[in-house]
Amino acid sequence: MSIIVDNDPLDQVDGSASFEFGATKVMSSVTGPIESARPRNELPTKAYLDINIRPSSGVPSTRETLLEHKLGQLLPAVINLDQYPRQTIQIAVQVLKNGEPKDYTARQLVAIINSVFVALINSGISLKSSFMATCCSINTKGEIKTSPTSSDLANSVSHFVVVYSIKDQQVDNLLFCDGLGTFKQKQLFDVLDHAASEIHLSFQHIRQVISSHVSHNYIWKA
Amino acid sequence: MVRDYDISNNEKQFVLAALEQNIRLDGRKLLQMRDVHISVSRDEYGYAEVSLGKTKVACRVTAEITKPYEDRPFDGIFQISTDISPICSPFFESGLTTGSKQSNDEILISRLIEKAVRRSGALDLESLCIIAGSKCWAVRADLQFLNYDGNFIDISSIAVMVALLHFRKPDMEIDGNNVILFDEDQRNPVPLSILHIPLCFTFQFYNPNDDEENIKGNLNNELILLDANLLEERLSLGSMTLTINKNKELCQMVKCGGLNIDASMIMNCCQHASNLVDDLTRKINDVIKKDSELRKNPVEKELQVVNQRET
Amino acid sequence: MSIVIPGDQFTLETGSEVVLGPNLQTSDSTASPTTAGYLVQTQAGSSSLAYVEADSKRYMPAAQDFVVGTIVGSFGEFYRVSLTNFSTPAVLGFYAFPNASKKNRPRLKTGDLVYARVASVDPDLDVELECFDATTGKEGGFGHLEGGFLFEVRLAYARYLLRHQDAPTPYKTPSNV
Amino acid sequence: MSRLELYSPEGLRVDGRRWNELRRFECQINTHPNAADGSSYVQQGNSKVLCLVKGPMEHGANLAAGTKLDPNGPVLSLNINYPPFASNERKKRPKNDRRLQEISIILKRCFMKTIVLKNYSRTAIDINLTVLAMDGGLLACFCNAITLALIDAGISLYDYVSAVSVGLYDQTPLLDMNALEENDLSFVTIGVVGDSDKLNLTLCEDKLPLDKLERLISLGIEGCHRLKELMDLQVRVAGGQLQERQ
Amino acid sequence: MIISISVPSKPEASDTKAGSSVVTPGELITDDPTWMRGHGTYFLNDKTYSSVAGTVLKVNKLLSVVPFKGRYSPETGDHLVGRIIDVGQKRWKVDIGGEHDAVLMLGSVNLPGGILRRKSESDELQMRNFLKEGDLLNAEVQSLFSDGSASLHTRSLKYGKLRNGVFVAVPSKLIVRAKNHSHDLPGNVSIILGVNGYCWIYKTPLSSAADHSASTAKTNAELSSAASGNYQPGQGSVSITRLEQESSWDIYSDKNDALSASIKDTISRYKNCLLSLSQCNIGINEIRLVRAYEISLGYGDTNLLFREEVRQSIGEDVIAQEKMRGAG
Repeated sequence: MSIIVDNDPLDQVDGSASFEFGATKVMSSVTGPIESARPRNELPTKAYLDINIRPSSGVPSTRETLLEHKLGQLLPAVINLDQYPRQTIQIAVQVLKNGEPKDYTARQLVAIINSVFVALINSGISLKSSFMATCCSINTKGEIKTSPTSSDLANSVSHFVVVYSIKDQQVDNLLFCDGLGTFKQKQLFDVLDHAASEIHLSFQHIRQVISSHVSHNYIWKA
Repeated sequence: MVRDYDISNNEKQFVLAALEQNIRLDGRKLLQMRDVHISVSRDEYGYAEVSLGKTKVACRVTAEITKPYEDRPFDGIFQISTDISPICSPFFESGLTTGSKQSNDEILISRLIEKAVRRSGALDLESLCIIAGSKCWAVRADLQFLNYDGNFIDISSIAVMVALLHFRKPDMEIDGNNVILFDEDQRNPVPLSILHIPLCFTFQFYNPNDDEENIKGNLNNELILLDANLLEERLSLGSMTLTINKNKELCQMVKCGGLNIDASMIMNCCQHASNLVDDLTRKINDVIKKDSELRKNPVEKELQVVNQRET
Repeated sequence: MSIVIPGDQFTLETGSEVVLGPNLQTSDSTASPTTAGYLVQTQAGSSSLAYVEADSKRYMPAAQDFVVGTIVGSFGEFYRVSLTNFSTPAVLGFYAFPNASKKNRPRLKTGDLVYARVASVDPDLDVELECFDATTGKEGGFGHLEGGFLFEVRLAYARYLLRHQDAPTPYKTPSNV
Repeated sequence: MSRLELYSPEGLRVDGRRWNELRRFECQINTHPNAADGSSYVQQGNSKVLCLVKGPMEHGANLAAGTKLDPNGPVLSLNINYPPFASNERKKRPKNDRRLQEISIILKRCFMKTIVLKNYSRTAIDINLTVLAMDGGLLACFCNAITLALIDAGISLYDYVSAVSVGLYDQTPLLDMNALEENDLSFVTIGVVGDSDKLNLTLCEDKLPLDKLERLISLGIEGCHRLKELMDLQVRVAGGQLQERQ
Repeated sequence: MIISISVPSKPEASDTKAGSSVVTPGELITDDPTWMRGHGTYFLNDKTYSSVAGTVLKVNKLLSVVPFKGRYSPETGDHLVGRIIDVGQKRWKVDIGGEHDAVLMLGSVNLPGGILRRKSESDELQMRNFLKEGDLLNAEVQSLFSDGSASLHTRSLKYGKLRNGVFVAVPSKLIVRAKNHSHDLPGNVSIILGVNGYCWIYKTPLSSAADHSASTAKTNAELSSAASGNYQPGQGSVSITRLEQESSWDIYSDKNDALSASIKDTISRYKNCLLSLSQCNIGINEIRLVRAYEISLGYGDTNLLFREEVRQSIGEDVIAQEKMRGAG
């Protein structure tokens, strides 16, 4: 699977990244910590996450709200929110290419999470660890396929989105797992194994992208 | 609380002083546009990315078959969505309260685009009708504002028009009351019927001496510039948007308040915009032409070459 | 110098005193970065220093930094000073100017630029600025900036420029054109 | 294209006017002395608009929650009431009608440059417009009514802003269009400052040949100057009445 | 190009124009740059223009335009009636019908326990017990801020919370400035004609009835002369000893005294007289009010006075009477 990451393409926000794998492409931006626009968003002990996801076409619907909610569940586990009391961290996501059937959000969610990670790195917001997402699908024959294509998903019995944290270049904790469809417990564990090794491989690339961006920013250090 | 860019007096004075000497911070002349960069998607129809300096907008056009509005059975449906996401700048916050500065900007942008493209009849709605009163195409243009560096209006009009020109809807056949859609492989999809290409030009007005200077008298010392960037747009004391097509038809002229400008200067702006519209239209057509050439399948291309030899 | 990203672990030498700089977090004797950047570890006498040199666009105030900000308003006996667009403004007291007293107040208007120093930073409180040299109580070159033009540079570049003059971090570099 | 003859070969329009004639213009100020600080009623032909201005004051009723008063000038809020009975279609307008929202933004920006801002720091001015009947020239009527109501409220203005619509029939410009003409012809609404040739607002939403624009605008400016004269007269008359017995 | 329109024949504009020089926004007043520019004008390129519709006023070298209508703008020493709209840090916000709300500092009121008492923190905490949102009071403008908003004080016995009466608002322009704005009227009723157009009609308090009638008699004679001259704070106030006696909690009481039906009737009659004068745009002073009252007695039942035409005729009668007396 080829991954294309564009680092910091936008200049009005603090950090941004686009993440493209296969037919799916997502652009994310992170701004923060900034002053809360509304007093009710000011949390006394930690930062408020303002997440905003827009679909590639049409107006935002419950689909996007669900994605926003899932992202909102994952991010507090990786951002040191307590370092920014009363502040807001604004995360805006624009899906550019769906790359999957209408009813599915797996590929989009993976692209969203990965692009948000790179955008967070670029914004300099304090993170607990690195993390990465991938997705798998199980077809009627029980075969597990990582990073399924649009047609793979359409023919699958179940599909999963898995996020692992990465510690010292090794896959560490399971941060998030979202499975849809019918599957056996054993299949789930198999999926997690597959996802872990997939992430281990792919993360090298992301790390490479981040490193080259850092060295590009410190061009005078060369 | 309304958040805005904090622009210092020093910056303001500097920019205005420079404008007075016909210099802009990016080295342009007052009435010069930034370079327009247009790219269209290779592997799908109806997707265009346009950038004007650092301002960047994408537009995606989609179409589906629905029932037409009851009061307009012979027309198709065309919608433009112009929600501005905070992705382009934290200045545009989501879920704004009405009445704030930004939501006003947003409403104006969406109305201006709407009027420039839809009301001026750029897209032939009658051609979208399939079966009168029961089936028609609903075309939808979603604007995605990616980066804000001023002048969203002009760039949006370009992006919508390019995306509309680039879009192909599946070919179809009508069989009684059934509509048969053909796959891309079966039959070449067909372009939309675009009647003209309206383009927006937004002028900003400044008075380096004083806001009040020209309320009375005929000094007309206002500076007028085209295609403002972020800083210039935030410092502007008034703006006017003209929408013109290459037939030299004025499709829209909106000057909402701001500095009072002498009628003769407004006429000059119109003249200037009509000079620019040809170039820009040519540029758009070139992009579309190039794209459709790339798309032609190899067999056809060969045939074309043969034809050319013969003639 | 190596490039590190969050999640990378390195052990700190136990026994000796280690000063942790920006962008590092610790648990027990291991430290890991909170963002991507160059890991810098230096030895200064008995204690060692470790920090991650990372670039970003949004300025996070740190005490003793020299900054340029825009006055965005005043309340009570304080000015509100914006250091970065959309961030929570910092406060600058009327008495944080040389020779300021109840009678002799600074006269700054909204939109004016000031060159100041970050006096104190606490995530739970507003950032405080001051416009005089706290050690001497004298002017120290701070105060209202007139004329010229303001532009932003990336924070890492600002630090790079300043290091070479042996000064800490401002977020916007003043320059007179 | 139209079933009606909008402009006869003899040079008469549907309502019997010539091309350069305004409709009957009537206006009053101080129509609601107890309900508001300033009030006006404007009638252009069969279009009738009422405007009430409250303020300047420190506690605006229309102020959106969270809007702060501006130390550099007043906060204008503008509310347009367009009841279904006012127009022929008797259509109920949705609450957030984009067209009315746009018009209200345009008018707000227009008057923010007309009011002497520095006199009204940290205040709110509420403007309420009610359409009683609409027969074309919506924006123009609004603009004239607001000007009069602001003057009546004693709010400092740099000058009058008078507005009128001008349409194009084939080669002939038509001044002050009614609804029938507006439906079929392209037109432009312009707002002129005082007796000058300066435009404060222009709004054109339909296709117009560029080379005709100049004629339309110059006709519009003359129409606006005439309207300004009429409004000025009324202000003086009303002022005289107010003063008589004090 | 000729624009022909059916215009109502121009009324004799000259009589207003020539007499008191009426100007409208944007009109050139003078191109002589030596004039100082006051309210209602703006200045561009050595020319002074009017920014409101009104009459030109020239005082020495100061040129200003007095608008026909407009919100009240406070001046130091004005006697006002206002309404508390907000209780804040050591201050009340008072609606006085002006462009800005006025402030009444805790330090500018008399508190129970005498004038020399220090204000303590407990006073700050119980500010609502003295004056709360919605309360009406009369006060004097102590000073003005740079933006034109006023600071009030009630440090005199004649100022303070209002009770036993009814509130009437008329355009502030109609109140004729005088030395005294509180009057005792025939029928055992008193009125405060706030300079800001807010008025308070109430039952004449028993204790002060004697004092006031003496003072009003004196000022009646001076009514015609304009209220300019020197201003002294607390002018015409009562001696300190009396003040101390009366500075009890009573002055902040919310309870109305029992009012007899006849008093209530008289109060509402005065209210309608006041509104009649306002409807007819007649400048309001004590004499005219009393005259209107006398005329209104001829109409019998108070309920009739709600009718617009009755009010109109009362107003016209007042003017007619005035002319007669003036002539005679």
